Amino acid sequence: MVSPLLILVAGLGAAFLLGLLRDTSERVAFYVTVAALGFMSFVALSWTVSLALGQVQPVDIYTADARPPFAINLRMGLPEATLASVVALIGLLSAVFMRRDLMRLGRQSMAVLLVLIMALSGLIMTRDLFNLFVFIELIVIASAGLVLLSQDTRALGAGFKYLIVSQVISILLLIGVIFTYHANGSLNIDDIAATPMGFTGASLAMFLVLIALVLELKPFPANGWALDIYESAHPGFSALFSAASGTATLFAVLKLFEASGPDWAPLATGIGLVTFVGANVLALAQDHGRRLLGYSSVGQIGLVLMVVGYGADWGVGLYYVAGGLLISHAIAKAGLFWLSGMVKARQLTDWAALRQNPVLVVAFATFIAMLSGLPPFPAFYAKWTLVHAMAEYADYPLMAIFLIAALIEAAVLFRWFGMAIKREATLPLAYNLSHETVVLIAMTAGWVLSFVWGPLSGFDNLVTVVPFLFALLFLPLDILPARIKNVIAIAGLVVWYVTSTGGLDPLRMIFLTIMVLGGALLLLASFHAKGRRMGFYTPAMLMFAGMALLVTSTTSFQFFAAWEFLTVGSYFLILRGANSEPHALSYITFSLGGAFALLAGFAIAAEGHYTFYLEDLSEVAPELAPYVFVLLAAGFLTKTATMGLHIWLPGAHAEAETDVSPMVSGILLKAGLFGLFVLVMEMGRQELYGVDLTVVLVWLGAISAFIGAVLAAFQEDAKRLLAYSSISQMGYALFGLALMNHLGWLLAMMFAINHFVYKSMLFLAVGGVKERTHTKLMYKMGGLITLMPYSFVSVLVGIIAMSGVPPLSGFGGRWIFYNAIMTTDLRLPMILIFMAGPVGFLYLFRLIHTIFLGQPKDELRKVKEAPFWILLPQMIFVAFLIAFAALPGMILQRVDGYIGTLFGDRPLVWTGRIIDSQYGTWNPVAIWGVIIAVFVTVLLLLVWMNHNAQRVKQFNIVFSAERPFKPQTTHFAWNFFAPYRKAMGFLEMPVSTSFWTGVSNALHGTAEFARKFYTGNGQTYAVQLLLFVIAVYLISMGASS
Amino acid sequence: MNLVQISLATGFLLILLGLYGALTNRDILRMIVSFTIADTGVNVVLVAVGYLPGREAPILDTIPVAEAASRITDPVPQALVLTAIVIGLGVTALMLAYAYRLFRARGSLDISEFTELKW
Amino acid sequence: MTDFPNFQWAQVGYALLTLFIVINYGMVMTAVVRKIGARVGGRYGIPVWQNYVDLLKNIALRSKISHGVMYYLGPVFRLTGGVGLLMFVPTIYGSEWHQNFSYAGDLILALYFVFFGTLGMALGAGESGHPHSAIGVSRGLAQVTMAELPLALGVYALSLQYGTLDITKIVAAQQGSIFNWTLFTNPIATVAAMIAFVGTMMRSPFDVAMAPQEIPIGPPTEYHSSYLALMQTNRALFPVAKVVIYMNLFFGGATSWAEFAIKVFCLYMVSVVIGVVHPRFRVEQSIRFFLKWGLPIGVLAILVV
Amino acid sequence: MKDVDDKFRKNTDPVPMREELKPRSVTTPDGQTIEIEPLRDYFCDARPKVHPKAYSKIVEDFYNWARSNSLWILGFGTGCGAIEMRPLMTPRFDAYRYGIQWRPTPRQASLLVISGYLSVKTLKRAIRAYEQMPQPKYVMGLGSCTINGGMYWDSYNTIKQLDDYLPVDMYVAGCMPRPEALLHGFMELKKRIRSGKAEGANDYAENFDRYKANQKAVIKDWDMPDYNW
Repeated sequence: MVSPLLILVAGLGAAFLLGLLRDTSERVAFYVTVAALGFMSFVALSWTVSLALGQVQPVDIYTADARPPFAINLRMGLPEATLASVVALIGLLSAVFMRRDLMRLGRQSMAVLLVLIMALSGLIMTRDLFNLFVFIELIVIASAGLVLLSQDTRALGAGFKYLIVSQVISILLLIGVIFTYHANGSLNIDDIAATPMGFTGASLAMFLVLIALVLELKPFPANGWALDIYESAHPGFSALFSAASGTATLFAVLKLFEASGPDWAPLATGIGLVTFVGANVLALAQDHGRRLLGYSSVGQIGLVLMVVGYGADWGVGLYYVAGGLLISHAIAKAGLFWLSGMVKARQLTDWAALRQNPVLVVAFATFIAMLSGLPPFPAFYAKWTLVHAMAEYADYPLMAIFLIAALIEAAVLFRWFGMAIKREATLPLAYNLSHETVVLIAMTAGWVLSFVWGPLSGFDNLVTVVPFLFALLFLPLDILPARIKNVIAIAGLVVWYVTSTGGLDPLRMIFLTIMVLGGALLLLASFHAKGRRMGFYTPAMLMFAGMALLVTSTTSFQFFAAWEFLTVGSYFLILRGANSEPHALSYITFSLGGAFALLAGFAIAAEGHYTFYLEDLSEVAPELAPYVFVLLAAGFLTKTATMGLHIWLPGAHAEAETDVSPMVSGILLKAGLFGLFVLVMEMGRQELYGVDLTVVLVWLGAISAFIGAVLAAFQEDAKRLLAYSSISQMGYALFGLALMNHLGWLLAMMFAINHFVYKSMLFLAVGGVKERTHTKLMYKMGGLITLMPYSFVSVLVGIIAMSGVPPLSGFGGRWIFYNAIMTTDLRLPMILIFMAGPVGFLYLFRLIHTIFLGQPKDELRKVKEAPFWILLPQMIFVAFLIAFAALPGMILQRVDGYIGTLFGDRPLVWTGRIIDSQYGTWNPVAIWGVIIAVFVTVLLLLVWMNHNAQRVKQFNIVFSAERPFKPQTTHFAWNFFAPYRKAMGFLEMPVSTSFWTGVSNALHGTAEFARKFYTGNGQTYAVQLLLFVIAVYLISMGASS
Repeated sequence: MNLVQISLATGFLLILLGLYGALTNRDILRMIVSFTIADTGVNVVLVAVGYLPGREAPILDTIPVAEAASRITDPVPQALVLTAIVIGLGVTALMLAYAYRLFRARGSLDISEFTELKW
Repeated sequence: MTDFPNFQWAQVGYALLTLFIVINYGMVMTAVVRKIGARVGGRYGIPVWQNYVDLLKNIALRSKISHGVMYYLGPVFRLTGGVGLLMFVPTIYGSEWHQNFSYAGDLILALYFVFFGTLGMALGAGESGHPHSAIGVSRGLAQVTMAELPLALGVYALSLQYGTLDITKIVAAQQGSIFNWTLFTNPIATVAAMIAFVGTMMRSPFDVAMAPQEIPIGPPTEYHSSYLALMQTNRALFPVAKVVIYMNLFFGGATSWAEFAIKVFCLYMVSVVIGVVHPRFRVEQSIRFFLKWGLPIGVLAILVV
Repeated sequence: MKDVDDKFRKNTDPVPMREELKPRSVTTPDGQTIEIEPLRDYFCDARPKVHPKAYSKIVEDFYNWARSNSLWILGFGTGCGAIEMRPLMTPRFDAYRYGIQWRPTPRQASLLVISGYLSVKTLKRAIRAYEQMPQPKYVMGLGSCTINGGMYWDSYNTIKQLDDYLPVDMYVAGCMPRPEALLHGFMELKKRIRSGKAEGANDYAENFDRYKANQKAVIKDWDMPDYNW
């Protein structure tokens, strides 16, 4: 192995060598630089690999042949090697990225770059306090030099502010160093004795050293200077400044916190948390891309700092978690800064230029996912571990703050992503092959990192999970035509279904069928899509992968990872809709919020065990169980869009594409239902403050069922109507589930199946109509029954089924419902459910009437029937609905038996095709028989009498001896339930929308107000810095005494 | 008050003076000068911490190596001071360079005028 | 034929007999009721067979129009709803002949099947393209959302009381004495249900859905000839079928056709009497009425059971 | 005739077609342009049919008996005679006992009572209402105004003789006829129906062109299809 010292030597040597070159030979200088950086990377990487494989042992390098404290020593262990590799590689890539500007400014700038990388590597490796100071000063000087690379003149001001602040920091650091030396008699970090916090000189010195280093990490709020640099510097340098400098400095901080003893850890935790929260909140108000990245950098580094403090006693675990976060952050942030170099304009919306190059969009998504801690990236495992640790130590407020801040961060990032996907850019992409290569290398590095990190986690390696890989497969396949991809996708789903059904209980089996096989069925509709349909299949299959994994998961980790997969996949899917940007954002925000509630719930339940089997939920300590229940339920209820947490749903479902709406409505909502099933199955009834939580769920279900239906009745947009109806239907299912009896669960199951079928069918039908009419507003349609008879039939069957009118399958649900409520003591919630029933007629009738009946409009007189591929699944659903209505036993009997084993009872008796309960009978075949017989008889009678009826046209109506004026004024459709609105319109009051808007506005307002704090004046920044130091000192001393 | 305390006090006084100057003067050049003063203060503190009464400077030419450990003052702070001075010089030079370029670019040396980057 | 327990073709005959009796009873009863109304007003009134003549006249009409398939099917749905409802409810307690096909389901089936005809009719009326039909449907549906609520609550209370959803069992439990009727054993539930009864009989004050001159009789405004004939048949049949449910649930059912005739008539007269002395409600007024009176009583009913 | 200014001559220009009935082109959601011809697209353009009687005379007689005993009058009032119909619903006259009822929609009515003079404007509505009633249907004219114009015989905008425009089955003379006369008229109409002579609808269909010509001769602003189904 070559000596790690060569990293420093190579950097310095090359920098000197550059000085020997002629001014004109920039090209040579650049190659020398790249070669030096390459060599440094090579050395660092080779050490990393060898250390990781255990081929070499960590080494200490003693300079001047003396041991500390008489000389400086450097250390090369696995963490050092890894981080040095990260730094060197980012340096190398940034050099390539900045090629043009480096050449423009000549060899001096390259030398400065080399010195910077060298100094960063030194900072990582050194074990000497003063040496640390020297490297930091070198970094400051080099950074200030590189800031000048930018062609933005504002960078000058930023650089100077940076220097001012650095001066202050260096004063603090030097004083700290000298007094620490005075106290310990050595400058070697390893010799520094653990110092208790207190009003002693040694403590103050330690504090100064620590705070000075922490200040280098740009802690909130003493970080205005750094943000200015991020905003104005060359993106290549910003990448270095954020990724490499941040990484190296953080490691230095870690070293010192390790040395200073456990007393100081809370300092890091506190500052880290404040920074993480503050930076993310303030980022909400940003619309400048690079400044947003700056905020995000600050926040991420704050997060790692928090981990450093919080996990001070984790040993290797700390390196795993913090390292994962840090390297992810480095890669993602570098990648994003490089990307920002390709985006010419600076507004967030200008990132839409990336759409010119789909590969870059994938890279962008990768980086965002890495930062937000989504699977399979290391930050995901880190988040998992961190939250579990917090739960283990019962630091619940900390956990809450952390999760909320993480949520805000995700919201910020996804808001940006949404803008990039949906808005229009003002300037085209500044495309450059080498730039793209650099970005793609970063992206690849991110995936490789995940691949490496996964197996270390002690859980499954999420990158290699088959469904996930299958989803990823569609990234390269995206060049194929959509139809071929569709065939592959359907085949994949079917194969996965066939191979994974073994050993599942009937309940999971049904959910798996709905989610995977149902997905395959719905994908039939996707055959309608023409062209390539880029970016559809990966998210779709990601969502299905998540659902397939969800149902088969056994541990909380698998469950949560699957949950995140399906959330992210569905987010991308929803985002594809034409006007779905705000809705997709609110979807991902709510979903991630729900997911974090799940995470917290699982973590609390696990009590420090990182692997937690779902079935152990039943054995959670009784004092924790109610809280676990609340958190998990909140997570699942977000997904099922229970009233109050529902505001994301209508927009998301309504604005999604034709074949996506049924997926996210018919299938995705079932994920939440499945979660609730698992929850109540494992945890049963829980009481919090004497309130039975399942009763709360019953009420929530009833309220959702009722209000959802009322709101649906007031919609003008057909898909919104269906979306609200989903809320209502899920309310029923939740209600049944929370009744906590056999029939209640069967009811929920029945609703799961039925809702999947008829909601998918209706969404497809309405989507098919929209394909032809290009509108979702029902009052613009009318009279389409003759033009789209098949769609009409499917809507007709759908609404009869959904309204619960015999003989279709919705009636079965109602029948089970009545039998279920007979055995419960809860009575008052029934009122709402009873009220919800007839309201269902309102919106259902409106749906079918205003679209298919009434007066056809001029411009829609010639529309064609919905496309074949959109109709095909509908017809399959129609057939299924009729079969299921006649023979419900074919599915329900097994489920009934299974639920019977859980409750140990048998309320339903299946005799042949007759179902008897303790209270009544349901004989579907007889119902069908009687109804069909009567219907056919009456129909024949009518045909016999009226066979010669004259077919008339739309205006041949009696109109008080007048004639209609125009179809538009004759079609009664808009505000269809005006009388109902007059009476019950008060229920439309947007209580939860106002609440969530208020929360969002408050956050934005806070951010908008608080960011004024960064005045832009260098002196103010310095004052803030000093005040920050004093405040931290006072607080920490106050806390310690 | 012994010499150490006096120099320490002086050092800190200089630091505070420098910081005060740097944070109250809007003129960039004055700020730079103030920082130099603060740097000097730090250096004085450094030296003062390493000073041991009654000992000699750690120059081994005049002192036998064998006795060095008991006769010289602590050499480390002195070494540190040297390095710190060099670095301080570097930073000061860089700041001056910045001041020059700022003046060239903007025609002003008032720090409060470079606030176009904010929020 | 396990799905049709003890099925014999004779059952079809019995059912048809029930149907025949009920239709004729309904025809005559509605005419008689109108005649009573006329006599109260000092008129002679229509002949009691007038309904038959009207029916025949409508069938005898020569020219008919059709607005489309759903328009055509609307009356079929309507009448199927009425006939089916009758078929799913035992008419005469204890009579083997008039149990109809009540083994197909229980009370829930009857309650939900009520909507079958309404829904089909609304769809048929919708296809006629007449805005007045749609307005009528809108009003009717809006009103029924609240009008059905007290019934649902009353029925829930009742089924909790008797511990069954089986209509025959509920009737059986009320036999023996008049004081075994739900009317006396559970008066609150009965009152709640009767509020719903009055609300859904399409009589004043709850008949704004078919305001005759404003939106010429609402949904059926385009229907004529045999379509109308089917609907008239249903008009005679459906209220009786519905009253049969109320009779079975709250008033001890009927053990003979005579008892049937009297009870149905009396119950029917409740809505008539209320109708003739009350002016029409607007939709929101009737919704508020049900919220103010029906709902609390219904809630009380399920709470005190 | 020097004192007549040419500018004040009777306007014989054809009335332009109503805006909403003019053919127009609209753009479909797919971007195609399609032609809409409202009179053809919105209205059924079939001519009325002559409906034969039932095959068997017994059946037809039976039907006629039913028709005569179930006279549903369209609630449509013109002129002063409308007020004479109201007493028929009161205890004093009570037309209900004869199977006479009022229906609000032409679809369900079989008798159109023209209760007085018809202005040209109202005639158009009366024609529409009549044509929308299902066959067999009957028309009754009340008062001398429907017979010969009555006191408005020289009016500029009332029609003079109803049976030029609609096939009248029964006239009740008087100005106005009292409710008793109306009742008598109904009785006579019933007899006529029972005898099978009340085939006005078939007459209208057979002589459709003549009726239309007469109607269009007075209704200049003809803004509807020839036959209103």
